[in-house]
Amino acid sequence: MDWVFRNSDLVLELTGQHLVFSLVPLVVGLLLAIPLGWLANRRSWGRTLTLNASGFLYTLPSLALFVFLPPIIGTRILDPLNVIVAMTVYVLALLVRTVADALSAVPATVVASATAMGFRPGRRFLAVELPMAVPVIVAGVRVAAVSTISMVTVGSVIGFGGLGKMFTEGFQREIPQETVSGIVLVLLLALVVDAALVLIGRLLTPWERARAGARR
Amino acid sequence: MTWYLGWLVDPENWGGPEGIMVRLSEHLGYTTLTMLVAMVIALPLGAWIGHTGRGGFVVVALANALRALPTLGLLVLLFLAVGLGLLGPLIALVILAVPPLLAGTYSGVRNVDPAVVDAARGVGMRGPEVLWKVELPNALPLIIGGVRSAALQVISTATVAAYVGIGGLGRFIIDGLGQRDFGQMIGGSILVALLAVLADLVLGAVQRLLVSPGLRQARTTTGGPGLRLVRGERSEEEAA
Amino acid sequence: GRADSDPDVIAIGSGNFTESQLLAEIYALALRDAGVEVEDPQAIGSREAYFPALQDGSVDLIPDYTGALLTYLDENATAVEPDAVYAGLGRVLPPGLVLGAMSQAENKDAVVVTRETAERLGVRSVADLAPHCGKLTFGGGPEFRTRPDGIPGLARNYGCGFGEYRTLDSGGPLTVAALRGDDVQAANLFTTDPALPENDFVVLTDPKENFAAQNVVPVIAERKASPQVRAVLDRISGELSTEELLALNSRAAADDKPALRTVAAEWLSAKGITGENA
Amino acid sequence: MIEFRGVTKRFPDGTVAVDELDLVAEQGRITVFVGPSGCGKTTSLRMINRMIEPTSGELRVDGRDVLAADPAELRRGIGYVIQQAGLFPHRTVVDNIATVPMLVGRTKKAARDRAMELMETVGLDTSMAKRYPAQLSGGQQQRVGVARALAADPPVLLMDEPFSAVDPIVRESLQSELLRLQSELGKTIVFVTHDIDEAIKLGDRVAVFRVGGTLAQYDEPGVLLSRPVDDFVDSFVGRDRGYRGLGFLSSDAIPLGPLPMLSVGDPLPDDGWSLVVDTTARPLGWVQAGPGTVADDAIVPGGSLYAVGSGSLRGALDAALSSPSGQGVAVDAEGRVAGSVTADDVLAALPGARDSAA
Amino acid sequence: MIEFRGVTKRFPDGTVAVDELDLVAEQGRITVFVGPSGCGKTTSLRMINRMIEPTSGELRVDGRDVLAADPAELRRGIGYVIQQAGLFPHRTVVDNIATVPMLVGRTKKAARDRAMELMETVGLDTSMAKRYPAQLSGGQQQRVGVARALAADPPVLLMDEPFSAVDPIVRESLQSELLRLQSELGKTIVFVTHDIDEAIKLGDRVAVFRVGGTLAQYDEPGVLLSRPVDDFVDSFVGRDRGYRGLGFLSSDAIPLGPLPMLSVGDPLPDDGWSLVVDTTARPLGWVQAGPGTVADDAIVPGGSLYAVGSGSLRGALDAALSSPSGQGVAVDAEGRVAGSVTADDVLAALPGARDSAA
Ligand SMILES: Nc1ncnc2c1ncn2[C@@H]1O[C@H](COP(=O)(O)OP(=O)(O)OP(=O)(O)O)[C@@H](O)[C@H]1O
Ligand SMILES: Nc1ncnc2c1ncn2[C@@H]1O[C@H](COP(=O)(O)OP(=O)(O)OP(=O)(O)O)[C@@H](O)[C@H]1O
Ligand SMILES: [Mg+2]
Ligand SMILES: [Mg+2]
Repeated sequence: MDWVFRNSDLVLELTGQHLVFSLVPLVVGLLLAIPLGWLANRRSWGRTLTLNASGFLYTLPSLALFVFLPPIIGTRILDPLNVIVAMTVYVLALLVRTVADALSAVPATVVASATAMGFRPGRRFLAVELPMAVPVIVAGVRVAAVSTISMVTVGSVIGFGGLGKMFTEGFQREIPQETVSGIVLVLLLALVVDAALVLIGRLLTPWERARAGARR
Repeated sequence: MTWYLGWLVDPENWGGPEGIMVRLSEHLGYTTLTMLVAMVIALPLGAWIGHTGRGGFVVVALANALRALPTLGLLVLLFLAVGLGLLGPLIALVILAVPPLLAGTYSGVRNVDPAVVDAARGVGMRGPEVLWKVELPNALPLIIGGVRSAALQVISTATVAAYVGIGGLGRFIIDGLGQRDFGQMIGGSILVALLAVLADLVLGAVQRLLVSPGLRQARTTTGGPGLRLVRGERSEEEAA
Repeated sequence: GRADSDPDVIAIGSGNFTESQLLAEIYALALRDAGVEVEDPQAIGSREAYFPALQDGSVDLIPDYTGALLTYLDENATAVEPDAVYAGLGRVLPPGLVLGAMSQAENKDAVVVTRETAERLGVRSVADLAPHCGKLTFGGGPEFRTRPDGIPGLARNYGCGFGEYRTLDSGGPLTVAALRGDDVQAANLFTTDPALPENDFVVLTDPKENFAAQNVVPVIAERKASPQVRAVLDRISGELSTEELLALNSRAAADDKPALRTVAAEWLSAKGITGENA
Repeated sequence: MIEFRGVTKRFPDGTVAVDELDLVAEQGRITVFVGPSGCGKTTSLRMINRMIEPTSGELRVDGRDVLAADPAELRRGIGYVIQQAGLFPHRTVVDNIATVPMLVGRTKKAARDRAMELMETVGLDTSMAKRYPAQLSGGQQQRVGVARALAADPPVLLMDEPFSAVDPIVRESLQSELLRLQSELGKTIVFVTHDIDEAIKLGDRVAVFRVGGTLAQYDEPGVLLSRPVDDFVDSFVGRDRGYRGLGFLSSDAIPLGPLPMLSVGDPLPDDGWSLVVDTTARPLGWVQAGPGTVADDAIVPGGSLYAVGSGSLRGALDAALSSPSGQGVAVDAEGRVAGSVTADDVLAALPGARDSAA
Repeated sequence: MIEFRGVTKRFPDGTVAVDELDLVAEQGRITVFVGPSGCGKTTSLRMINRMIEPTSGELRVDGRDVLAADPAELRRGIGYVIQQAGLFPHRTVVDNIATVPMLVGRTKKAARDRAMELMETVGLDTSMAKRYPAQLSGGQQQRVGVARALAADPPVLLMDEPFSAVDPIVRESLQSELLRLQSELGKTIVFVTHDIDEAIKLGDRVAVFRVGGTLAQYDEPGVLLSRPVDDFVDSFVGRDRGYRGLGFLSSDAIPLGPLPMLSVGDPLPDDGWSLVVDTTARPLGWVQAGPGTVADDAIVPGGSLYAVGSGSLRGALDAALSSPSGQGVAVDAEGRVAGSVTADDVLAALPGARDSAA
């Protein structure tokens, strides 16, 4: 472990980059997934389209995506935007399905009674359907967060920063300590972000605790 | 775009010892081997934990932790530990495939309607009979969902393993990167995606073949039709 | 229209192997010491990856090797002598880029075999190896296979066509491990790689001069190449020699695996390049 | 008042759920829709607030053409209560009730104050205001559902099998509560159920639907029991309809007879049965003739009690039939013994009661 | 015969679900457990086949100590039916029914043949054999559940609210079916419900449980209605118990009166009501005195019918009360008019019927 202490500057910098590369896509991906998930849930063609498209995107090798993006979106080769866009695509591919499922799991009777009370569709979505979908969405975001944090490391193969750098460098220079430290840091990061998401989920859904209490 | 696709349609790239056919069969081979090993580990474990209800918490925690393990880091570490060859990448890919399989099997067995399990005990089935005759057949949709999800991830991630020197379709991406040959990279990626779609379709057909029509009947009332490539996440969330 | 990097800051890139990264660190520390604003160096990948990055303005300065860069830019180049190569390079360099002074330090591509293979086959040069090539598996990076002075050059100059090509990495640990484990019998490695003495590998001589001179040279975007910057880079080139490179690489590969920046800083202050302004 | 004029609903798959329905639900009354599963009750109800669009026909609520109204606007003025209340699980009780007032732009404070009032109206303790629906029993949830529907003080209330998910005892109390509320509020209520008992208990008028979405009979419950128009209604209304029909006949004409009453410690009667009462004249049970005095353990539990004034012939007859002595016990509003009633008295009062009901 | 001797169940969390239960469910009879939610009915039932282990006490089925038996073996000899049948969704109807025979080692063919027989026994068309449970209605599923429980021909059948998830009309038919089956098979059945009507309809004896897991009363249904032991049972048994109790009293002593009968086309009567019958003497409805002849559209629907022989005082009284003429129509087993019955006749027969029942 003394390798980490001797190189703490580098490790801190890489951790910071890693956070940016994974959290920004997570937030942006979620914000995009909500309207798409809504669409998927409302129209049968929307469902077919978004779910198949996101399913296909998910099968693309991440390494390839990092390299294709520059010619497609007109960025420079080493622009961090490439990683961020590529990871956003993955988060989106994961979360569209989750959001669609979460929304369709909102009990029809509750939606019907909201409609019957005079909610118009937009407001009903924001006030009733979305909040009730939160628990499932949070579960999906947790999965996406952990996968993203792990997947961002692949970017280092073509020169992007983040903790993956500790793998490529550990490989180049045959430093097992660096590789192991990198893995541990990625796990730690995933753990911390996951715990934060659980906490956010709790804060957003006080009624879930009431339900758990009532079951006892 | 024709420039990129040119590589893919050029017959010269298909034959030969490093051609597409060889790489494709290597990729398929790695995937199959990985899935077999992972299933031998995860299916019995998941079924047993789901059946007894003991250790469910551990499964969820383990599945999540394994999911966070960066495959690239594992590949490198295993290269440093066991050297060049297939063993390192195989271990890394198995570790990747186990969480969705474990979660799918566990939650599949766990989510069987308790009334049905109760009835099975009520007619006098013993523990293993309940598992074999009732819980597993009913869990099959989620189990196969886990298999589909795992296969997808393995096919897509096996590309990264080319970084530590093994074959498969990932070679085209890594080599194309080294040679700055976009046609090769895009061609390789398209092949990976096609392979994934194909594998999913085949597994979907297997699912239709194996799952009792009685379960499909019940399911159609809730789930919509259509090709779904991303499977299994749902069940894992439910397990979480 | 892509935006260029910050006009006042120099972004440094390098190949993704230790020596190149070391050189980039040396440039960065020395420039910073001279009061030039620089970004931390980025290891990008093979030349095929980092040179386009230099051209599209992602980075402004990279350390490179004269011969390899020349063949990269001009497949038909024939120069092999250091000065001829350097001159030829100056002619084909894309507009907007300039070369710094060439250093004496050279790190050539080489065809390498194990001591055991060398003795078994009785080979000392690539020419000796030629008759055996068809039975051997060769290991190297993906680009070596297609590069003019790579597999095609070996075939053209020596009539050596290897039985099989195993794609590994460019002079990295995979290639070393493969050669050591006899997964490949000959490989493309670099002359200053400390793994050569460590494993007692034999560098086959290159009588037909397939591999051109490979002197270390900085390549820089013209608009960032102020006289001050050039002076610093030229001074470094002046201090570098092949022996110095070997020493640097060995220091980096030592058991304590020091940070490359530390190795670079030690070397710079030992040479008295930094510390003058302090 | 709610008017259906030739209303038809044909679903896209071709199912005709409601077929040329003509029906008027009267102002301030409870109209009950009843019928077998799938007969179009829910569809008819949901057309009133345009949750389902009629295929053809005309539908008016208080004279206003429903099909010309803005749906969301329309719905805010119509309360809607469904099975298991359809409460918002993510909102507290008070916020559930305050939903519509907030929607129409009342301040949060005003809406909540109104919600607290309504909790009392429907018989919920206001200490439950901050709970979530999952923390309430089924019956309490149902009360919240009713309170929520009443929040905008809508003239019209639609209720779709609101009590079918709660157990029979709670259901009875919710039904009585609804009748009490209605006597105070006088809403126009349309109530869907498939339970004929609930229909005849709650309905001012009952519409019996036939599968295929047509109306089999639309009458007051008493008429439905005594004069079902055909075999379908007859079999649907079910057995015991003669006895149940007595529930709609006034018992005022029944003469109360005298009743021998004893207290604990009194000597036992010489002959037949005597009623034992406590010191406030409330019945405890019956004792039979014999030697000795009235002891606690000799008291036989009594039958059902007939409440003079509020009771019907049904209650009077059951009191008589269930009493060990054959004499039913009639009690006043305070539960004190008022006299006795026999089955023969009830039968004798029957023709007169029928005439005055017709 | 099933015997509970001082059986107690305390769950690990401390809940005492069943408290020192002593009870004998008689051989070949239907014993019904009834009581409010959470009173321990299900727990008591499930201790019989050891789905739940008693904490203390003794439990015997046909003299054999349950607690000494191998649980799986024990359960194969005890049929068990639960709400919504608990069918295996992945197996066809016939394979669901064949489960236990296969489990005990019969050949597939033998087990399936037996299953097909049983489908007919429970009134299911054998064309449904290859369907999956999800393709059946709730009532059909319930029949499959019963057939599955009968497959090993067990002497004992446990049924836990088996009919509570189906609608009231289907439920009635399932109840009748069960009574028919039982008259043929003579199993020892323990039946759990929280519906008192179901309990008194099906039970040879009814055990009323109190919350806390104790037995409040265990009696024949007629006794339960006429003599509830305390206020808890009284209030649980509910209103109308006097009337319902008539259902357990024989109507054999009621004299049948004559009934004026007409056919369509006959002249109308001079006075009062006359019954109109078809050519096979089955009742069509009533007509009132007047000029002219009996026309189809003048016929008023009749009341409920009283079946001579199989009917009770309850049926006779309701027939009288629901008839427009005040004369109930008595019919024979073929549905032909047998005579008339009046409410007064029923009341007159009551004391005698009570005596002979006691
Ligand atoms: N969206 C729909 N599409 C097609 N048919 C429908 C739809 N909704 C209802 N139906 C059909 O219309 C008929 C009437 O349905 P409705 O829900 O009004 O019945 P109901 O009387 O309320 O029955 P229940 O007592 O079961 O609630 C049924 O045959 C039903 O299957
Ligand atoms: N596994 C258990 N752990 C703790 N308490 C339990 C358990 N199972 C049942 N109970 C409790 O035991 C009591 C009796 O439960 P039981 O299921 O026998 O009631 P029931 O009479 O069948 O009620 P219902 O009519 O609601 O089905 C209840 O208070 C219940 O909460
Ligand atoms: Mg309905
Ligand atoms: Mg129960």
